Amino acid sequence: MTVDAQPINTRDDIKLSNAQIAWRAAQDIADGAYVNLGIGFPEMVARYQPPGRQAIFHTENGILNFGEAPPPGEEDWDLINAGKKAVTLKPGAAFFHHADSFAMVRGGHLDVAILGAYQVAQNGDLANWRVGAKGVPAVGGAMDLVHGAKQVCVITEHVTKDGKPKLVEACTFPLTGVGCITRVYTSHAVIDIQDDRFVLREKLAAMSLEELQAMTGARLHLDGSVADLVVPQL
Amino acid sequence: MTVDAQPINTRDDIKLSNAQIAWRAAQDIADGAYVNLGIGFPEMVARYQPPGRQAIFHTENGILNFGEAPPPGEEDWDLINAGKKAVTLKPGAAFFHHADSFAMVRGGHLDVAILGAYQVAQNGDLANWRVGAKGVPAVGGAMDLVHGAKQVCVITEHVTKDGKPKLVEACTFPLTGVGCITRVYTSHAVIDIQDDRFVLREKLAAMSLEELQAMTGARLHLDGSVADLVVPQL
Amino acid sequence: MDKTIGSAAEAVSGIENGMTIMIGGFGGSGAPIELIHALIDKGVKNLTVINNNAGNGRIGIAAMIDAGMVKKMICSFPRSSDPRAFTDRYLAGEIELELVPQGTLAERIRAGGAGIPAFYTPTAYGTELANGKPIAEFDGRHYVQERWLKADVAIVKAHLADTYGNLTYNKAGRNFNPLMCMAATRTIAQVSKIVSAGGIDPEHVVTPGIFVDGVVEIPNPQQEEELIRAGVAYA
Amino acid sequence: MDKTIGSAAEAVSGIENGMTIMIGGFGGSGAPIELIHALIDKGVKNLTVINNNAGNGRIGIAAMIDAGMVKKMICSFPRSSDPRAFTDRYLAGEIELELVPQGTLAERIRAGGAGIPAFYTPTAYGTELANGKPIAEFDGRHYVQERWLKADVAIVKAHLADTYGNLTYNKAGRNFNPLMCMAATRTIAQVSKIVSAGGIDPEHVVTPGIFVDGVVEIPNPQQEEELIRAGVAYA
Repeated sequence: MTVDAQPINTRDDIKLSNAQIAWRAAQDIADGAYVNLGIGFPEMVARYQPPGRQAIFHTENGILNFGEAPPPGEEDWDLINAGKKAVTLKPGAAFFHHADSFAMVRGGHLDVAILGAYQVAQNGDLANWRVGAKGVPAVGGAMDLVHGAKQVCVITEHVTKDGKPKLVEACTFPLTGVGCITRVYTSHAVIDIQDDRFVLREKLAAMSLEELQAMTGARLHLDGSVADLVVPQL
Repeated sequence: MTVDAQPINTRDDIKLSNAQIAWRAAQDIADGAYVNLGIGFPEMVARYQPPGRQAIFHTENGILNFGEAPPPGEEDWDLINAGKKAVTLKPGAAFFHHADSFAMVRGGHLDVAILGAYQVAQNGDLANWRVGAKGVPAVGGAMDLVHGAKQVCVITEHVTKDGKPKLVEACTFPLTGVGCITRVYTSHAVIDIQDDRFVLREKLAAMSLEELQAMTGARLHLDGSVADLVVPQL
Repeated sequence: MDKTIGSAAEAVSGIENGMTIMIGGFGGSGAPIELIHALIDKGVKNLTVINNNAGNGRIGIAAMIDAGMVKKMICSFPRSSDPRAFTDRYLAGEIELELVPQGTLAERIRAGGAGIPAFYTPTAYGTELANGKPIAEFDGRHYVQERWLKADVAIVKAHLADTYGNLTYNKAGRNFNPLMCMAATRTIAQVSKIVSAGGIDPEHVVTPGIFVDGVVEIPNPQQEEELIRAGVAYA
Repeated sequence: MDKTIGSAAEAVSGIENGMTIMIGGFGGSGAPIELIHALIDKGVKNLTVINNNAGNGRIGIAAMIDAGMVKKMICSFPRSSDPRAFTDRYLAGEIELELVPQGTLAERIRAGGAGIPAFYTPTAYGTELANGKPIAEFDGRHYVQERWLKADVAIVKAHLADTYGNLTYNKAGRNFNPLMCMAATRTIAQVSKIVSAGGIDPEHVVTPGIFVDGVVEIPNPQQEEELIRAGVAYA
């Protein structure tokens, strides 16, 4: 077991950057997959599609197959994504209204949704919309997106900024959805959620299972061998 | 009271033709009204729009503002009405799918729906889809059309071919809808349904109230004066 | 990614005995005759078929019924100018019928596609078609609870497709087709022409490609009405 | 029949104190800024406003809130790049908020337009946003019963209208606009151009005219995002 004065989650040599977490999540998206990426950090996943594969991105405000932001000054502010950022279209795009858009979500037509998280519980519960009762609550499409996609994944730091586990036995923050998450890509590991348990699939080679368990708020189960989490410099 | 050996309903001199019933119903359709006409006899209403008024006709298979049949040989069999007859388009037409079409119906967006009837009860119940338990049942859009239009009217002979009342205290045939009919145009009268009662508005001048009552299966109420039902030769 | 399929036979190759199949069209308008006939050639059995009607003449769905492929019809109007195929089997007790009001049929299919397991409608309240269904009162009016409809496969007819499966339709041939695309595990569209991605204006797409799994080009599709007038039988 | 209205002021003239108003748009995309500002000029109060958001900066819905016109917001996301108008009033207890998940909001509006008083959705099950709502189980999964949303008036932004009120939209400016057209007693659309009947291909109509009561031409509509970047305040 590696012992170090500095907690592992603060050591940049044993931690993926956000770009690297996004890269790892992108590797699991099949060619032709229909994908919704949550606002913010999850949007980075679109940059790292493997060569030869093309995912089709859905934004809940009514576009399929949108692309990068246009050059500054060339924005059409009717052509935005769910984060209200200007986007462009790829060939084969389509527009539709909000009810049709959420029919795609709720009806199980998306292959993958990738969201951020405050907490993920071992039974698949997700908390990602508010941390307490103060301030102005805002939910957007988060509670819809956690239902319907064939795979609903989270990308996240493994622990909070002050070192608290984000993968927990039970969420303490208000829930976004119950039993909805199937896979979590963190700064340190790739973990599936199966039968109300965290099942470890990949971890950084530089850390031990015990070190990872110590950073995790619920028991990590094994189901066969654990692969090394290997990500390029980005 | 006129007394005659021949029952009044079989006397063509004291009876409107189907075209005349359709004409009378057409007079109550306002300019710009959105109207659905049931298959068959009700379709005749479209021919008798008063000059200067233009109704917009809806067909439940997904067209607004369709027009007459095309000349034989010029049919496009993707351009049909609910009765599966070829139609044409008027300027300002629109196509839409079946769910949107019935959103128009069920959502109360039609101004008028005009349907045929086997029986209409004094509480507004309609029976117009089957007469018994035999044969192959077929309902189409009838049960939807009776809900949602601001006015749901019936055009019908006042009595059956064998002289039985079609306006009754309670329907004996299977219902299409409960409490849905607001006005009935018959071969002999115009009758509103209000507060679970038939209220006579117009009748043919050549017959007495008593004669009309004798042909009607429920009590006819008066609410002010009864106008003459005046219809041109057609 | 290219959703093009080379032939009608290949398009229906995944349809198996016992499946529930949505078939687009309203009468002959928007009816995927070539895909239906390819399915007859394949010869599957015990199908539950969802369509507004129940076939006409001796072609299309009527020919499927004649071929003994259909166990149950879910439809609103099993009548036509020549309804023998369904009528004879129905009166002989050889085919089941679930009769659904047309607007309820459309909404149940949309609900299946939209992940809505049940909804309330005023349609059929107080009639025999609401027998056995939950009733609820909202704002003083009674409504019938209806359940979603889904299918294993939908076969539909559209006008244009691009290689991503985005679809447009021809006139009132639209009808049930866009809804059925949403409600099936696998959706196959026959189209008059397949264009490249970008060949359909994104503003004019009626069915976004996410709802479509395969498209097959049938350049000059047959119209049921014309076949019936010509007395054609498919067997 | 011609649904053309001569000015934005005339278009909103029927909107009265205490009404429930649906306002189209997703953020600034598809937002009917000119109709909103005409409504501010008219100066009604105690409105319940249904929109995905709750205003941004000092224009549009934010300016309505600043002007004290809004009693309650029904929305999914009352945040923006500059959410002061709503945030200040909300934290001061001066404005009510009904927070609705975005897809549920869209479906409730569609249900209002389609005559569906209630439906079931998996969305929000097990969360505080389902508190007090009926829960039902279908096929082993839990769902929340949601009710329709309707409004007295909808004000929306579209691209083209014909004189019959048929509408097309500009790109993702479509969003909630077609749904709101369906769900209000009276629907007014501002459009970049009004064409004669027949000027829109029937295949390309997104909102059929039956859902629209009046159209007003605003040839070069303002975009919320550009106004905010320019620091514009409407008062």
